[in-house]
This record gives sequence, C-alpha cells and structure tokens, in this order.
Amino acid sequence: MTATAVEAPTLAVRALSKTFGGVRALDDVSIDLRPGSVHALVGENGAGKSTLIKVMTGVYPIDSGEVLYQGQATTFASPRAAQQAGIATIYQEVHLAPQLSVARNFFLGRELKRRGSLDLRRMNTEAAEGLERFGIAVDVRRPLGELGLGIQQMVAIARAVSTQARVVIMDEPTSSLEPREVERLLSVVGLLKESGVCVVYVSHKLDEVFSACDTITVLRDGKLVWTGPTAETNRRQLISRMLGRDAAELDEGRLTRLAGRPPVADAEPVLRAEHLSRRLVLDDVSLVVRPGEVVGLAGLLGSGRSETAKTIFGALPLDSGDISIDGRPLRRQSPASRIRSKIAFLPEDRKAEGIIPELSIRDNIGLAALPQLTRLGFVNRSKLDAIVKVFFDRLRIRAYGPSQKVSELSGGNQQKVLLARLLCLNPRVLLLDEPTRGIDVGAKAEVQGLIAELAEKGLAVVLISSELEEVVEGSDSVVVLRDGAQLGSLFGDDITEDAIMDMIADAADSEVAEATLEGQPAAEPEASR
Amino acid sequence: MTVDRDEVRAAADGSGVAAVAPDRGGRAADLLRTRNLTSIVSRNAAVVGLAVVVIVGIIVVPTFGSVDNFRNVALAASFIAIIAVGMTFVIINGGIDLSVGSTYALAVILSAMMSPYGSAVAVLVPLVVTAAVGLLQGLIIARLRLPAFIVTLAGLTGIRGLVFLITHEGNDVPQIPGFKVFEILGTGSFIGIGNPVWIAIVLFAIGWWVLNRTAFGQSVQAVGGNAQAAELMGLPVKRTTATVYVISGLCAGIAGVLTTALSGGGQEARIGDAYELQAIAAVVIGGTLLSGGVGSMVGTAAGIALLFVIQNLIVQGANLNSYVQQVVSGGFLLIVVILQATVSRRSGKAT
Amino acid sequence: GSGAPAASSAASEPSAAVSQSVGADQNGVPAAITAAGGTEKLTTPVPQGVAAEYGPICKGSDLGIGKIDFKTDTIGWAQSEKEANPFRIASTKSQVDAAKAKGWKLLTTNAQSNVQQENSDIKGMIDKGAKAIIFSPINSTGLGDAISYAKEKKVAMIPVDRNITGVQGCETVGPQLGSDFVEQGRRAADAMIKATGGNAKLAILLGASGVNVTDDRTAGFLDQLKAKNATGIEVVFQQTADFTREKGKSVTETLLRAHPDVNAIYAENDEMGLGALAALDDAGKAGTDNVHIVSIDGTKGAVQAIVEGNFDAVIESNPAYGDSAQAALEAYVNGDGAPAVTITTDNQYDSSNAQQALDSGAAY
Amino acid sequence: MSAATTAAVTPEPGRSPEQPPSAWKARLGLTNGWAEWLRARGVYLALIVLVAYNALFTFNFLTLATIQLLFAQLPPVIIVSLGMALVIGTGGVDLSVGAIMAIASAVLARFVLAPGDGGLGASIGVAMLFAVVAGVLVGAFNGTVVAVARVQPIVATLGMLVAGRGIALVITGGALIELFVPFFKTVRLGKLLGVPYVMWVAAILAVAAAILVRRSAFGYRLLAIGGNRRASVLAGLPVQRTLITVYAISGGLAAVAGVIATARLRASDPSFTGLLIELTAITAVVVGGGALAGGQVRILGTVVGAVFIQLLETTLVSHNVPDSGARIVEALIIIAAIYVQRSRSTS
Ligand SMILES: Nc1ncnc2c1ncn2[C@@H]1O[C@H](COP(=O)(O)OP(=O)(O)OP(=O)(O)O)[C@@H](O)[C@H]1O
Ligand SMILES: Nc1ncnc2c1ncn2[C@@H]1O[C@H](COP(=O)(O)OP(=O)(O)OP(=O)(O)O)[C@@H](O)[C@H]1O
Ligand SMILES: [Mg+2]
Ligand SMILES: [Mg+2]
Repeated sequence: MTATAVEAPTLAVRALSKTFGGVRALDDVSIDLRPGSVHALVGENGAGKSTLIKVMTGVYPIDSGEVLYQGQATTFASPRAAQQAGIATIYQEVHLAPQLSVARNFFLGRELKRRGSLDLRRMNTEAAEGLERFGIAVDVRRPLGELGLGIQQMVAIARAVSTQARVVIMDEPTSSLEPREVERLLSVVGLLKESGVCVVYVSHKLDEVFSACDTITVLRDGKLVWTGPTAETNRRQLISRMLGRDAAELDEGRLTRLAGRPPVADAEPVLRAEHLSRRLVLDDVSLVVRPGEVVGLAGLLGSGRSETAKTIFGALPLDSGDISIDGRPLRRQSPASRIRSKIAFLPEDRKAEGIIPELSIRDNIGLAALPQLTRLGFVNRSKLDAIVKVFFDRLRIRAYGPSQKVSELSGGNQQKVLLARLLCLNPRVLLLDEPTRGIDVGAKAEVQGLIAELAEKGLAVVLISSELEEVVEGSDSVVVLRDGAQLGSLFGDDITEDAIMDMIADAADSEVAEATLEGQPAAEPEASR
Repeated sequence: MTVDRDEVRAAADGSGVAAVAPDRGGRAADLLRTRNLTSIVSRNAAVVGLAVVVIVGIIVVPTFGSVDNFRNVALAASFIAIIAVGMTFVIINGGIDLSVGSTYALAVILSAMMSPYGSAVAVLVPLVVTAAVGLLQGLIIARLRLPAFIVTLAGLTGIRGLVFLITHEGNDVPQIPGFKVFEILGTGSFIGIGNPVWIAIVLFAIGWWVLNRTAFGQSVQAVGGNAQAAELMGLPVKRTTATVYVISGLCAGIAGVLTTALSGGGQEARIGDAYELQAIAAVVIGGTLLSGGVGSMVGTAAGIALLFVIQNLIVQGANLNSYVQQVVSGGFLLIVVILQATVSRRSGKAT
Repeated sequence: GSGAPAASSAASEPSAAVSQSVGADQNGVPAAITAAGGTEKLTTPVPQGVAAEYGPICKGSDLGIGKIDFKTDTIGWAQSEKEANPFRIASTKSQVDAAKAKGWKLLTTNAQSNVQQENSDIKGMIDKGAKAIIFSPINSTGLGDAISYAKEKKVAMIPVDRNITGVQGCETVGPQLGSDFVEQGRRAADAMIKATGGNAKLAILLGASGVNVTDDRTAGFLDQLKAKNATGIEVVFQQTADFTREKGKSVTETLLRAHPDVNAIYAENDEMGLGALAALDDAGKAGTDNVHIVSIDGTKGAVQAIVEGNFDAVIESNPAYGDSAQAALEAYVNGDGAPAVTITTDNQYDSSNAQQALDSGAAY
Repeated sequence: MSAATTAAVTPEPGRSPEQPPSAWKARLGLTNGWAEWLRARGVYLALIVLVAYNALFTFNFLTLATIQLLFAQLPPVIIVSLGMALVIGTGGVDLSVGAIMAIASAVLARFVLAPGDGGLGASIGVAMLFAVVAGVLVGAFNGTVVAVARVQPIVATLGMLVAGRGIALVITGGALIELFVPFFKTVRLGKLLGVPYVMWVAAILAVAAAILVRRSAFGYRLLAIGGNRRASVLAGLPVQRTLITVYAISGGLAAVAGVIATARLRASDPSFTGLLIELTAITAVVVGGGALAGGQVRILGTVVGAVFIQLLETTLVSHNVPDSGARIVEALIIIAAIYVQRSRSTS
C-alpha cells in the first residue's frame, strides 16, 4: 500500500479541548491521521502532546470536541477500549509490569494459550522473535524490571507494534534509546507505514522527525500552531514555531557545542573513582574528573553507565574500588554522605528515582538542600522560597508557580525540577544520567548550556547520554564501557561518534573470537577432571 | 521476582529459547545463573524457614514428629490456608481483604442454617453468598476506587453485623440436624489425611495455576505492580480487581463450609475473629509484597505451614501460659519476617 | 480448689433456688443440661458444692478408656480464653493448683478464644501423650473434631464450665461439670427485683456478642423478669460492652447522657459492672441509692463494691473446677464412674455476706 | 521569618500564557473548583450531618455535659490517630498502637504500685514518664524493623500487635490492676475553660503534629519518603532515621493515650486497653482524607475523622441500636464518608 494524501483519515480529532484545573492543556485542536503515513507531533515540554494522545485513547475524558475513528465519532471509555479497537499506544514513560518476565509482558493482555493454559513455550519463542526484529536478544524469561530502562522501552515498543494495530501511537519512544536502537525503531516504523498502519510519533529529536515522518503537527500551549507535510518545512522553521519565536532570534541563543573550552588537564582532579567493581555489574572501571572537565560515559544499553554513576554516588554498594574527592577518600557508601561531600546525582529514571509526585515544585527542589535551609529543625521558608525562585526562573520551569504539584508537570519540566534540586546543593561534582532525556529542543539547549556554564565555573561533570551526539559534543573526555568493563578512553579531538562506535564494535568482535578460542579447550580439562 | 520454578528449571537445563544475548558472551549467562539461584532462595525463604523449623522441631521436641501430629497440624491449618489462597490473589493484586474472618463466619453459620434443606444447599448457599459479598466489596473498590483497606475493614464490621443479625444477636447457634452427606467434606479422610487438607491442596494447585498460567493471573500481577500502567496497557483493571475479591470471598466461604462440615454442629457467631490477620501474615511470610505485584502461592503455603507448625511447637514443646505464648508467637513472627526480608534483600535487587 | 468448699457454706439458699427453678422449668431440666445430654436428674444425694446431677453414671471403660496412672501419665488442661479476667485466671489456677497438690503432671494450653485453636490444642496435647483432657469449651458445639479424635485415641474428656451440646449421656465425652448460665441470669433477675423493689428503669450491659454465655445470661434474666411478672422493671437499654471494664465504662457514660433516668444496671459480668461503676462515680451517681447494680461472676472487686455500697448483688459463677473435675476424672477412669452432668453450686453475694466472702477468700 | 520577606520572594511569575490560578486559590486548594474542595473535605460535611442528626434526634445531645463527655472520651482516639497519620504519611501503617497503649498502661501500673504490691512505688510523674518512654522505645523498635530490616510495616507491626499485648500481660502478671492514684481524678475530671484537660492535651498534640508536618524539616522528609522512598534515598535524605523517628513518635503518642485510658479506667487492663484502636485510628486517618499510599498528612482531617467515628459509635449506642444493626450501619456510613471525600488524585 502506498500513502496518498487523499486517503480518508483513520483517526481524527475535531476541536478537541482539555483543561486540568485552571490549565488549558489542549485548546481547540483538530488533526487528521491517515493510514500509511507517519505523523509527528512536536512541541515544547508541556505543549500538550501527551495530553492529546491520552484524550484520543480514552485515558482522559474529552472536555469538548470529538474523536473520529474510521469516520465514526467515537469515545473510548478506557485505554483498553482503544486498544481493542485497534489503536496500540506506547505511552510516555510507562513501565510495563516489572516483576513479570519479558515474554509475559510482551503478551500481556493477549496471552497465547494452549488447552486453557498459557502456552509459555510459544510465548517465549514468539516474544524472542518479536524482539529480534529490534535486535534485542535478551533472555525473555527474565523479569523485565531487571533490565535497563532502554531495554524496557524496546520491549514496550515491540509489544505495541506486534499487536497488528491499525494505529500505532508512540509518545517519545526513543527517549531512553541509544542510536543503534533508534535506527532499528525507525526502520520498523518504516515497515509499519508500508503495511498501511497509521503511526503517530512524538519526539523531541528533530532528526528522527525529519527522517521518519511524513506529516508534522506543531503544538504550542495546547494549541495547534502548524500542520503540514515534512517537505514543506525545515528544522529552523519548526523550532521557531514550537517556541513561538523568530528564527533569527533563535540563532543567537543557540548553544549546542559545549566542547572546545581551554584544557583543564593540569588541574588536580576533584573526583577520582578507581577500580570500581561490583560483581556481575562493574568490572574495574576508573574515572578521573578535574574541575571544569566534562567526562562523558559512552556505551550501549546496559553497558553499566548508570551503574558507574550510582556506585560513585553511593547508591549502589561497591565490592571494591576507591572513590575520593580532592584526594580525600570517601568511605561511607550512602547518598547522604556523598551529598555532604558535594557530589550530586541526577537519576535516569525520573519517575521511579527522581520526583516525589505528590509534593510541590518548591518542596521537590528544596528537598536535598534541607540541611542548609533548616534551623533548629524548622525549615526557613523565606530562604527556601528565594532559592527556589532563582532556579524556577533560571530553568524556565513551566508551571503556574512553585506551589504546583510536580506530578502535574510535563515530563520535561519535571526534569528541570530535578536539575534545580541538584544545583541548589552547590555541588562540586555533578553526575548526570541522561540529563536531557525527554526535554524539548529549547530546554535541551538550555540544559546543555547550563552544563557548559557549570563546568566553566569549575564543577566536575560526569555526563551520561544515550544521544551519542550529546556526549561527543559535550565532553572533554569520554570513557567507553561495555558489559560493565572499560574499553578505553578518548580525549579532545579524538572524540567522535565513529571512534566510540568502533571501539565498541572491536570489543564485540574480539569477545566473540575469545569465546570461540577459549570455549573449547576450557571445557576439556574440566570434563577430564 | 516471579519467574516460575519451571521456567527457572528450563533455563538451567538449557532447554527453551536461546537464553542469552549472543553478543553478550558469558557474563550475562553468569549473571542469569546467579540471579536465578539467589532468587530461588529468596523467593522460597518461607520454604527454607519451614524446613529448618520442622527439622529442629523433630530433633528437639520428640512428640512433634509423629505422623498423627503432622496430620493434625495440617487439618488445623487447612481452613486458614484456604482463606490465604484468596488473600494471596488480593494482595498480589495490590489490595488487602480484612473481611475474610467475618465472611468465613457468615459461611459457617449459613451452612449450618441451610443444612436442613440438604447437603447441596448447605454447601452452595454459603458459597454463593460469600462470593456475592466479595463481589460487592470488589466492585466498591474497583469502581468507586475506594481504598481496599477501609472498604474491607467496613466489610469486617458490617458482615459480622450481618452474622449477628441472622443469628439474633448471636443467640442462635444453628445446628446440623442429624447426619448430612456434606459432613464428609470435613470429617472424611483419604489415606489418613483429612479431606479439608486435600481440598486446601487442590485449591493451592488451582490458585498457582490461575496465577501463573492464565491471562487473568497475568492481569492480577500486572495490576498489582502498577494499576495505572496496567490500565494504559489495556488490561481489564476493574474486572480483575473485582474478581480477586470474589475469589477471596469464595475461599473464605469454602473454609467456612468445611468448618461446619467438620464440626458437625453449629458454631458461635463470633467464630473467625482475627482470621484475616493470620491469613495476611501467612501470605506475607510467604514472600508476597503488600505493595502488590510480587508474590507466590507456594510461599503462602509455606507461610501458613510455618505459622501453624510454630504454634504447634509451642504447644508440644513448652508449657507456657497464654500471654507468654503470645509473646513467643509474636516474636517468632517478627524473627521470621525479619529474616525473610533480609534474605530477599541480600539476594534480590540491591537498593 | 479453694473456692468451692468455702462457697458451699453460704450456699444453702441459692442452691435451693437452683432446684426450685429447675423444677419450675418446662421439662424440668435447664436448657444447657438438656443440650448436654443429661436427661434425668439423679436422685442420689449430691455432695457439697454441687447443685444437681443429671444423667447416667459415666465410666471410662464404656468408651474403652484404660486406667490412668496419675503418677506417671500426663493429663491436659485446655483453657478457652486468655487468662486475662479474674474468672479465667482463677479457672486455670484452680486446675494447676489441684494437680500440683496431687502431684499430677498437667499440660496447659490456651486457645485465645479461637475454636479452631482449641481443637488443635486438645489434639496436640493428645499427640503429646496426654491420657485425659480437662477442658473449658469455647462454645458448646464447636469442638466435634477434637472430641472425636480423643474418642478414637481413647482419651478421657472432661468438659468444665460450659457444657457440650449435641452429645448424649457418656457416649462422646466423660462427665461434664458446669455452671448453669441461664440460671445465673434468673438469679440476677431475682436479685434485681429484690434490690429495686420491682420498680426500675433498667439498662443491661450485655457480654460479647455471639457468645452463648451472653445469650444464656440475657435469656435467663429476661425470662425471670417475665416469670416473676416484674412489670415495674422497664428495660430501656441493652448494649454490648464486650465483657470488658473499658467498654462497660464508656457505654455507661453514653447511657447516662441518653437515658439520665436509668436507675438500675444489670451487668453480665463483674468487669462491665465495675466499668459502669467508674462511670457512675465520675458522674457523681455512684452508690445503690442512685443506681442499682447487679452483676455476675463473684470477683473480689465486685464483692468489694457490695461492701462499699455500690453494688446490690453479685451472682457467683464459680471457676474453681480444679478439684472437682480432677476427682470426677479419677472416678471416671479408675473408679466407679461419675454422673454425666454435674451442675455446681454458684454462690450469691449481697450486703449480708459480702464482707465474709472477702475475708474467707471465696471471692476470687 | 518575617511576613515581608516571605511576600517579597513569592510573587507568582505568571509567565504562563494561560491565566494561572491565583495564589490564594492554590493555597486554599481551590484550583479545582468548589466541588472538588468540598469533596476533598467531605469529612467535615459528614461530621456536620452527624451532629445535625444528633441535635435533632438524640435526647439530651446539645448540652454542655454531652460535649464534655465526648471530649473526655475522644482524646485517646485522637492522639493515637495523630501518630497513625504520620506513619501512614510515610506509606506505612502501625497496627501495634493498641498493644503499645497496653504496654504503657502496664508499665505505669508497675511503677505506681506500692512495693508491697509488686510495684516500684514511684511517683505518678515518674511512672507516666517511663510509660511514655516505653512506648517510644517499642515504636523505635518497630521503626527499626521497618527501616533497617525493611520488613513491610503491616507485618512488622502485626508482630508487635501480637507480642506487645503479651508483653503487657507479662508486665502486669496477667490481670487487670486497679490503681488508686489521686492524680487520675484530676486527669478524668479536671477542666480548663470548661474543656477537660485531656482534650487540651489532645489539642496541643494535634497542633504540634501540624507544625511538625508543615514547618519542620522532619515533616518535609516524612512526606518525601511517603511519596517516593527510592527518590528520597537518592536525594540524600536520612530515610532510616526519619522512619524510626516516625514510628517512635507514633509509639510515644500511643503511650500517652494509654496513660489517659488508664486514668479514665482507674486501672491497668492490659488485655483490653486499646484493643482494636488501630483500626479506628486508620479509619480516622483515611476518612480524614489521608491516603494509605503515603505522601500526605492531614492533621485537621484526621482529628475530625476521629471525632466523626467516635461520635458515630456514641450515636449508635445512644439510640440503643442492637450490635448487629450498629455494625452494619457503621460499615455503611464509613464507606459513604470515604466515598464523599474520595481523593481527586484517584481519578
Ligand atoms: N494530570 C494532570 N493534571 C494537571 N495538569 C496536567 C496533567 N497532565 C498534564 N497537565 C498539564 O497539561 C499540560 C500539557 O502536558 P503534556 O504532558 O501533554 O505535555 P507534553 O507536550 O507531552 O510535554 P513533554 O514533552 O514534556 O512530555 C502541561 O502544562 C501539564 O502541566
Ligand atoms: N541487551 C541486554 N541483555 C541482557 N541484559 C541487559 C541488556 N541490556 C541491559 N541489560 C541489563 O540491564 C541492567 C541495567 O543496565 P543500565 O541501565 O545500568 O545500563 P546503562 O549503561 O546505563 O544503559 P541504559 O542506557 O539502559 O541506562 C544491566 O545490569 C544489564 O544486566
Ligand atoms: Mg509528554
Ligand atoms: Mg542508564
């Protein structure tokens, strides 16, 4: 099937509005989603993309307007109803059932049966095959929760795609994926499109949008500001529409390239983390970060980047290894003591490990800095308010005020709240695990700029990002990991995406070679014993 | 944490699907093996604990190891064990059912009341009523989204009120007139083991199967893990939630009918007081998390056995007065759960 | 075993009352006794401390129970409820003391009000080698499982305090020794009529719901009011206070607000009565001039309250079955047998004998 | 802190293109409209209805004496509920409060009894102090089991519910002990401005709890831990210390309630003091708008919830409703009450 503009829309919304309390999240939005085409939804954090998806698929009730599915006005009573009607959705940051195995998750809600009982054998085989399509080869019997966030995201995608749906909606599917996975995902999106599926694709990564999508819709403050074929727009126009600012204005503020600062190699390291080992997770990883230096950690999903950061932060016990700040060794393995030693950590899983959803923005920001804001056990509210205001404005957190509940913010704004929490600690070392995950282009530039600025002020930064580009552009040196072991480091101009990928690929080759060489002889003596 | 035993075994055999990412070499395989080993221990902490207590008991307390004693412990445990099957579903689903003691009493009384009309009536009426009571609470919890703790707490109070109502403030102690066939369910035995024990075993098997081998069981676990995510995944969250309370009510009903069948006579209206706490304790000792999502039927069986074996050991082994008994059994409970928590934390995911 | 003999000295009047009301009963036999399978009243002269004996003489050999060598064999005592209130404490103490005095080996258990637990406690003691079980049934009907197990294992079973419903004569259990709770209720009614002169606004503090002691004491009381045609006594309030002092107090406090005109309280146990007294005291209404109180049990605190002029009467429910039950057991397994049902004498205290009961230690 | 500086730093930026809800609305929780506001505070409504019913249909209800009686009966429930609210705020639950009341009562008895009666002959002040200390210690033990051994709160405290009452019975030797302490009369009958002393104690503790939750660093931590324990660990909060403290506070408050209950009864009754109060307290917290999942504490709601439940029971007793009916009605009314105040976060 080929996509033609005249085909009737599979899914359409007309004059859709949605209000949360006082906030207008969607304002009179009308969109047509056609079969055999990939439709991108873009916009700043909090523009209303996720809300639109949730209203369409029956998560939230419609305030006004209507949803047309296959030409019929339809109100889905629940996500289940939408799914049964043939709309498969990967919601933003939704974890599946972490305690169930990968295969069981893959088939959750549409289990394969044999004689009334789950056909686990077939479920395992088919789930493994389904994941193969995405190049994911994991033991599908492992509990999903044991796998990294990226793998979980891939499972969710594979699950949705394999349901033979008429419409597949993906809300920021690539936020935890690294380039190789993104590529695979996009090729699957291509396949879906060819088979006539209507795909809705939300992303902040404009490269993906331009390479995979046929039509783009831009939302701003809940309103539809532009919709049209991809061919009729370009990157700059798109950004200016999203932000509502002139393209010229944008150029000035643009700040993506972080590297290129004066070398800092001669300064004494702030953070020394050496020979970090943790059974089955980390194997002798070492990092040295000097003031003003940004050290990137690169590697594939599950290579142990997050674990490295967590062990440095004391959140994951170490089997062996030495960590010191300014030459002073750190012994107590607890986040609280690391914070006292001026190390701050931004976790990658913002929902599970970052925000306290029921608390206000103010309280979320002030949390880690409480000891400094407390006198005689009581919180000095004016001091807290002052600090919060500084970061609230500086990071341009989009909310009606610091007293709004964090759970009501869009994902990107939640991320900014977490960054603010770290920054008000006045840290000397920043461990940032996916700091720009799920945040929009404007905010991303701001965050990247902020990182550069902080580094310039003499902070030592460890940067983990699944966007290789970000690591390459932002780091003064890069440590490459694979399977919890350190493959090597790159410095200065040697840091390129190709160099990193080569390093990883080489290691994979040699490992395969080793396995075939050592595997046989090793088994022999064992058997003879 | 709920990989099935046979799945683990299959992995160890190397049967089944390619277990490990080909490009991840031996490390991942190592990792898989160790995780499975430790998680077997952690998931079965209650089984291990039970084994230890039984072995120590047999050595230390001579009369404890007799066949008769085991038979009796099993029979005594079977009623709450049956209640705990339902409780396991509820707790894995992320809820709790405090009403089971009262629901059980309702079934006990109804079964005796209905016995003049025949054995079938004496069995079926209580089951239908207790299932309905479970359904009502389940619907309130699922549809009105009220907290299960409070709804079933109200159930505990209200259903007991109902029991008092039908017994005229507990004045009536309905009796079974003469012998009725259904009494065999309680008094009969097969190869020396009482029928209630067999029924409990069968219910545990069915419970295990439903939990691990049916789509409904998957839903129960997914909803317990994260109800919101389950909703977004398109699972029938409300139906699943309501159903687990029906199962729980039904299990309490079965236990009640068996109690009447065994005693052959009526029981006072206050029977079953605080059974919910025993059932919950057993489920939790069995490794099921009250936060939902994670749990196992085998664990619950071991948990129940552990509770009753300890109680029996106190009777068999020492001659304690009632309040020292209380201190000992409370202390034992604490020790077991502390060990359980420590073991599963050591071997499970580190935090 | 200290209570029973002492009580018997003052027992002539109340024990007459027992016989009287038994005679007045429709079938000539109180409900609890019929339920216990005792059909005919024995005409043999009853020993001290016994109000009546019913049914055939039971012998252990009829059930194939062998003789017990009390020097070497163990016996068991299964208590039904926590030894928390004076009644239960005295009840267990009496068994333990009696056994100790004789040099018998006694195992004890406590079912904490859980009938399944009592079943398994009894079976557990049998498994542990007990040759006989003296037990206080949690209720009259729920111990079928333990009883049939004992029968199978040829272990003697002696129920005390409450009777077992649904057994005939001595076919299932050995001799039963018990109080007649209905009768206690009747006597409380008599005492209440006497105290109030037949005119009162009366409140009843019921025991725990769903327990047959509560039912019997309520039924006996109300029946007797009717039987005595005491229409001047108007029952304006009946609420459970769970047999506890705390609930007795708080329910009475509420009662005093909602029904300020209440001037008599029947408490189905002493603890509730003492709770009511505490509430009355706080309200400045203590003393039988203000509110009459009659309760059941015969604990020290309540008898003391009679002496202090706060209670009118206390009907005893004698917990001290140690000597009598163990004697019955011995007769049942090793001797000439014991009557199927023995109803013990329950004492009764009022201002005439309260001080004496305290001095003699009859009040437990 | 001065009002001026607070005002100076809190102006809302108002950068949003939409009209943001005004600050006072946010502060009053009115951002979702009046209907939601009322619904979130359904317990006040429920209490008003119950009071109105009593005023109309209960004989002798609207009198000073009735209110004083209610105030005399309420404090133990309120005080226990306050501790429960804090524990539930951390996402836990404390089933052992009733047992702790019994322990405190037993300790009190052992201390005040004359040496001849097997006691220590301590003064009532010392005895009360040690009773509360005992409660704090038991609470801290609970907290340690929950925070350090990471046992699920409901089972950890269930173990203490069973063992604790046993411990209390061991301390008193099993029986109820009557206590003749003149000070108890002051506790029972003393009034200030017509309000019983014990009610003042409860009120002061409630205010203290509210300040603790809203103003202290400890309160912030408590809510954060209840909202997301893992995130709190990563934010460097002293999670274990905070949890232990919360359970210790709950234990201490339960002990205070135990002392008051003992004074009310003039006796230490370890078998029944505080029996089942944990369920009343949990219900009070939830009816008062607290969420069992943790992350929020509503002190005023909890107090009102406790008043509501106590008054409901009193109402049923005053109207001489038989036990069966009373239980059924109570169950239905409690479900209705939480339905009315069903938190909006659930939708
Ligand atoms: N449940 C809610 N309650 C209150 N406000 C909400 C809720 N969900 C979303 N909002 C608000 O609606 C607006 C749109 O949010 P939405 O999640 O749709 O943004 P988004 O475009 O998906 O952003 P992001 O790119 O960060 O995911 C935001 O201002 C957000 O604060
Ligand atoms: N492809 C895979 N096969 C098997 N296990 C994997 C795979 N990917 C990740 N894992 C597991 O997931 C765990 C978590 O990885 P983690 O998220 O810490 O790695 P990461 O380098 O930070 O990658 P990510 O980009 O996903 O954050 C690892 O310990 C590993 O065991
Ligand atoms: Mg979004
Ligand atoms: Mg990571």
